[in-house]
Amino acid sequence: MMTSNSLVYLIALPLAGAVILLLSGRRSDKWGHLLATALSASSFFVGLYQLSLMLDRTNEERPITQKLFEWISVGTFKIDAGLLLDQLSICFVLLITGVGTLIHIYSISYMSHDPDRRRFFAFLNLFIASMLLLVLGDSYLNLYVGWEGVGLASYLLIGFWNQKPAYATASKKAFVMNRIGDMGLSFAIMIAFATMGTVSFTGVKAAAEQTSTAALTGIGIMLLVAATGKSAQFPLQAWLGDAMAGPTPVSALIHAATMVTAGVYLITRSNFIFDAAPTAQLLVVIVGAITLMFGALIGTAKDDIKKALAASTMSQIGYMILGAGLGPVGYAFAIMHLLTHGFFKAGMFLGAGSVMHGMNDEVNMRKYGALRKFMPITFITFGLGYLAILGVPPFAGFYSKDMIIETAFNAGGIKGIILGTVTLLGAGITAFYMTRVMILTFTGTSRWDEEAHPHESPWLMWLPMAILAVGSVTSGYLLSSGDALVNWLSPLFEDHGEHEELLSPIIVSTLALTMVAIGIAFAFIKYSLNEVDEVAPSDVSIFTKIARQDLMQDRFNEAVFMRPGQVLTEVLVKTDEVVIDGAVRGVGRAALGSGASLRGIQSGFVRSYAMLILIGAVALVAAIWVVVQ
Amino acid sequence: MNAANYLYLSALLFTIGAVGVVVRRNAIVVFMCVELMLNAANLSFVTFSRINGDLNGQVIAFFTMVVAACEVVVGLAIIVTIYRSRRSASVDDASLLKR
Amino acid sequence: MMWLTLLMVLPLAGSVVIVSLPKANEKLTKQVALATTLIVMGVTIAMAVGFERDNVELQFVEKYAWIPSFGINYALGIDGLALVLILMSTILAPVVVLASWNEAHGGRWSVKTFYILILVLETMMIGVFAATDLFLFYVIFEAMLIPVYFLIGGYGTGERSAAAVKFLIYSLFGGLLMLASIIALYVMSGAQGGHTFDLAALSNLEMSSTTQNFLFLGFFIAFAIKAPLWPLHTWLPDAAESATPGTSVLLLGVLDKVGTFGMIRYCLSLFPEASKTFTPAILVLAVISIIYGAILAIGQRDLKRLIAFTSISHFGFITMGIFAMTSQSQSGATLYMFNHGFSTAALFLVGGWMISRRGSSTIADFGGLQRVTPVMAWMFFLAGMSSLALPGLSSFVSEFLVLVGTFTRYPIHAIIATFGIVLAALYILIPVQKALHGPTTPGNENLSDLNLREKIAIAPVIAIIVVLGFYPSPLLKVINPAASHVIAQFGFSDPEPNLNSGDK
Amino acid sequence: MSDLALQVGQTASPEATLFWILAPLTFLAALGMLLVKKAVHSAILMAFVMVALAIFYIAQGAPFLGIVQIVVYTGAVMMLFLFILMLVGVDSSDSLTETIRGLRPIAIMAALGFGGLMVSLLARATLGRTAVGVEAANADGNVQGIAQLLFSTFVWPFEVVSALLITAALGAMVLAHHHRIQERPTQRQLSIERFRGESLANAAGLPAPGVFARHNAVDVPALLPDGTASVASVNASLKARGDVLDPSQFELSSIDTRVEEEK
Repeated sequence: MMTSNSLVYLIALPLAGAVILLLSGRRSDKWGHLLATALSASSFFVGLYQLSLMLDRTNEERPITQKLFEWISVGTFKIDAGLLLDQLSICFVLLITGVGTLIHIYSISYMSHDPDRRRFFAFLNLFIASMLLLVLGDSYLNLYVGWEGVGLASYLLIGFWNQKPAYATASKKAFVMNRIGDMGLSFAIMIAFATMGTVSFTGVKAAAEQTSTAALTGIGIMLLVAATGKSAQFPLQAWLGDAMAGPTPVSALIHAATMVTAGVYLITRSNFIFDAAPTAQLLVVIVGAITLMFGALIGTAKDDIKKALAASTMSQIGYMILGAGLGPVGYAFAIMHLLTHGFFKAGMFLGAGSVMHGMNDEVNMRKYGALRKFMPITFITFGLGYLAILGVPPFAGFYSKDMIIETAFNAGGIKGIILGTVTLLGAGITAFYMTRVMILTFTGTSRWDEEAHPHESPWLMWLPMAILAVGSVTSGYLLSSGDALVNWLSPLFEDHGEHEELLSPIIVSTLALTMVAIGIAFAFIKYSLNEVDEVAPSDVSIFTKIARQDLMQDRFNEAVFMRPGQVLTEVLVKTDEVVIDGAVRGVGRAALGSGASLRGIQSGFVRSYAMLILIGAVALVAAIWVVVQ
Repeated sequence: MNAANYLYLSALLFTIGAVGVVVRRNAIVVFMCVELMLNAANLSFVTFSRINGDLNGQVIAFFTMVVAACEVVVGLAIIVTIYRSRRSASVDDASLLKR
Repeated sequence: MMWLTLLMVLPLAGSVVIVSLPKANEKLTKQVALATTLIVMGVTIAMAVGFERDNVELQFVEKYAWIPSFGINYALGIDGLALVLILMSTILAPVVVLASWNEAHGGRWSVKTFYILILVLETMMIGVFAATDLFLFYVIFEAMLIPVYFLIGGYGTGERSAAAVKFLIYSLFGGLLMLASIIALYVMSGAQGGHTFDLAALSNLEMSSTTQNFLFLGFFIAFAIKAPLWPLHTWLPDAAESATPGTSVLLLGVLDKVGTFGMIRYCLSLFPEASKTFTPAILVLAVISIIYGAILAIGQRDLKRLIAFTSISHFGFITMGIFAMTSQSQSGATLYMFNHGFSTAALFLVGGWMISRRGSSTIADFGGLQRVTPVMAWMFFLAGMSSLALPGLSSFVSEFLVLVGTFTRYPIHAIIATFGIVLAALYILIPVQKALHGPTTPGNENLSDLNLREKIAIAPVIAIIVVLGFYPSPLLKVINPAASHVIAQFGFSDPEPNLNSGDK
Repeated sequence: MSDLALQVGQTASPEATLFWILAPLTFLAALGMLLVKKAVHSAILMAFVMVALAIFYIAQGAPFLGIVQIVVYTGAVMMLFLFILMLVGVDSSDSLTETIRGLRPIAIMAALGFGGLMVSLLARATLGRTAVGVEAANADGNVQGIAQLLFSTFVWPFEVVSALLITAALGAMVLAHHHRIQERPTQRQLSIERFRGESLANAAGLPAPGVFARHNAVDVPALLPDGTASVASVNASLKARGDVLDPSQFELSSIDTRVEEEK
């Protein structure tokens, strides 16, 4: 494999930005955001440069590595701080730095009134650096550093306005649930080291063939746990909705386009493990299928525009995970959907941010309406993203999502039929809730608060939205024309030959579009033809109520983990005080007590002392009496 | 005449002396009881001297008497001193060891 | 050159200078103390430069007859393990002196006394890690209690006397058990070629397994009390709650390390067979400590107690690493000792500043500090991140090494212990949220941010935490030979990777 | 029991007669010491026990000890006791009510146990032993025999004991010596105290004890002109001892106070 010494700049540039901005304090308030944006952009250009170099090389020579220094070396546990840039990671590098830079630009204006804007940019840079480390690390442990680094950045950014207790709680929740996932990653690394003696990607890949299926299944399941944490998949999905507490650019970058897709990256990167562990792979598919329905159902009931989009993100990542779980045929499509989703979902989030910007930070869609006329650019960019997510040809989602649906149907047997049906249903529901968002926000009559004066956002904000919209329109075609992405990535994945086709692409597309049309029709009937209440109606079906509460996920977590955990904690605290420390203090008290009671003998009266002597003498004589026979 | 009879008497006198030390409160009486115990011991020594047929026991008894005399002298001096400061010859009143 | 003796004499000399200073001139006293500790740190670093990393034998050896009639020597010598711990102690000492500049004023005795105690303690801290004569070790081990007792009882807060007495009696109890074992070893050495207290000679003693088990327990209980292992931990929260932050740093950061250090240096090398016998039980205790300490930390309302319980959890990791007996876990445990010293120091010092500013150590009394005192809040956050072993900070390297090393031999233990990292997130983030986030609550509006002295004090600690997170190699290169030497002595080797293991 | 009766019958020698008469008396006297209230009575009974013991010594061939017993104990020691008794109040009687709860029953139990055990031990130990007798040892005379031992075998203890005796004598002197805490007030100081003190009430001296013409003992307080008793008139140590009599019985009001005129 070729080595390079310029990979480190990808990470070092944004990391330097974070460090400079955090250490310089208020001195850099004036220019900090510009520096951060410039560094993020330069990292993007380094990525483009690397891509151009990579395109010049043959398939086999494309991956390049860089060893920075020896990080940990104990016995056989040798981890270098090493970077690996291959066909897979370059996709992510460009997505992260590209979308990241756009969001930096957007934030300059979006955050211009916030006194802590410098800190915000520092965190954004920290996030970019961590995310790049995540995708560039050449071993699972290096990935782990980035993995937790993005968790930290996400925590800091969700809690950016942590003076509000609810936001602070949301950030804590995100971090803790992520940590549960991280624990899975730790387990995976431990099992890998114990069974294969290495944790580098190349090493594990080489050893995977000789490793027992049981161990690989263990690693696979643990990697899946890690992925569910970071990517907000079932059953660790509950944090994503609350994560919307962060500023909207954060939701766009971290909780839509990049960080939450890290799970997909992890599974795709570990393809050699999942390919050899069918059970783990099946679990991946199941998790993806459950989550895509889960997210979609939540999305139908949310009135908060950001939470609706968050539910949609969860659902779309479910698609990706499902795709990645389908094996070699699915990896490329999962990545493709990841990239197109990066564009359209980021664009839509930025649009949502733009709407909020114009509506005094109102997030309730029931208080929107008829914004089309006041925010034409936002409407158009958001609309393009909408068409993309629905999968309307020729927009981006059409290429990526339909491929996943098709692959799902072709997975074979009853599994294929179930998965295909689920993905199709998901597409229909997606169409329903996204149309609902569109109608409630941009059409119909205005239901604004009195103070609201909707207006279009400044160019610094709409420019990134426009660029992303272009991406939403074209990326699908570009990536799939001539199977560009599939071929690009194919050296990384083992090809197991073509599956038999259950349904032809045409039929799948037709079915999908039909479902989408039905979804749109439902939404149109319900929200466009009928009046929309300004306050969410309470006389709704039990299903709507459950969906509004995120399908009871928080209630479940509280009832099953949090409350018993709190009770356990309190019981243990009491136990420690009463039983363990009680025993310690009991020893002390026993000593004191026996002293106090024996002190009674020391009455101070000479005669009682004499009495004791007499008793002693009696005892002595008695002893003689017994002993001397 | 069985010499052991003296030993029985000695044991009884000693016991009475011991009880006296414990139950009487007047320091002088307590002292007399101590003397009684010493004398009881002396009686035993003398008896053993007779039983064993040598004079060692008598010599020991003689020493005991000397020591007892010393003890009485010092003890009574102490009683006088205590009496002078506390106006009481009751051993119960000298209970400062308690605190 | 007598490096180690020099190291031990320097703080004593400093304390003698302080004794001769006028009582009224407190500033001069502090300056002399700071200068002394800085000189000691410098000398230690100079010594460390001359340390031969790959030499597993003891280095800088000194040996003089002390009480020849009993075969007692003044014998010093260090390996990589001891060097790392001495380095940690001597780096922490100036930090503590500088950070606790005003701590001594609320004390029962003078400021002078406070610094004399600290300097005397520093001498003991160096001596306890350097001693290679069992008797010398025991003497210093027990003598260390004296300055700490007075530091807690004389300069602490709250129920300081009770906490100091509890600490003292608890430690003395363990010390006495150890003394009994030491005497037994001494007596047995007499029957096998001459009375001696020399560690190397004693490790070759032959004894029956029953004897070995009992003697091992004598040592181990003493060390398990020092490095509080569940269920012998209850003195620590009380002591930490009452002690001044500076004292707590030395107590948890350095003194408690004597426990884990002793497990490696004495329990393993003197009683290899008994160590093997008790390993399963000790590992269970260690795992309980990890989880129990973490859960109790979550349930604490007092900041200092919370930090104390996090340390109990961390000591669980260290103990687990020591007894898992793989090179990763052993090196990780040693590195953990070093890192824990600094991350706990950071937590206690920043926590202490927060507490002294607010006048309360109840977490609920704080709120929204991030807006009022950003630098202090960030320092606390960083220290917390180090405590929860965030990758990129030093604790991660050691914690992960311990877990990975343990997993290769005892997967179940490692798996349960790993749950500790989720609990760690909770016990750090809950106080962070309550104290730093949220709206600024009444009573916190006018707190002042860190001043220059405090920033200078905390900066090296944070720097070490961050730098060692990314580049632990220099330390690992010192630790690795010593750690693998211990394992080799013990007759263990790392488990080979088993491709066919069906373990999940 | 039958053994005892047999022994009694067999030891009907003069010594036995002496023993069986004197021993019960001695025992009763010792018991009496415990039971009588007044210390002086105890002392008398003690003296009796000692004399009886002296007789036993002589009867057992220890005439020297017997004489010493009478001279030293009954003569010197007991006199010392009585002396001290005089000092602290010869009349003062002990209350025999026990103040330390539970002491007396325990003491009696312990005493019974001790006595019983000793007696039964003796009964077991002396079975089958006959006394050798000191006639042979006393061949050159008892005093000479003891002197022989005392100045040969026991010369070192003898010297030590003599040192002890001297030390004790010195100790007694030191203890009994009244150590003044303050300087003894001079006549002049007392005078100044009396006339320049807070009141002049006692300027003319304290009232003398005794009720005029009725009782003049030192333990009866004087009556003041208004008929009340003057506490100041009785010696302080008598008051501390509780030996102050009630003066009311000697008041004139209780007797015929009519003045009969005589021609």
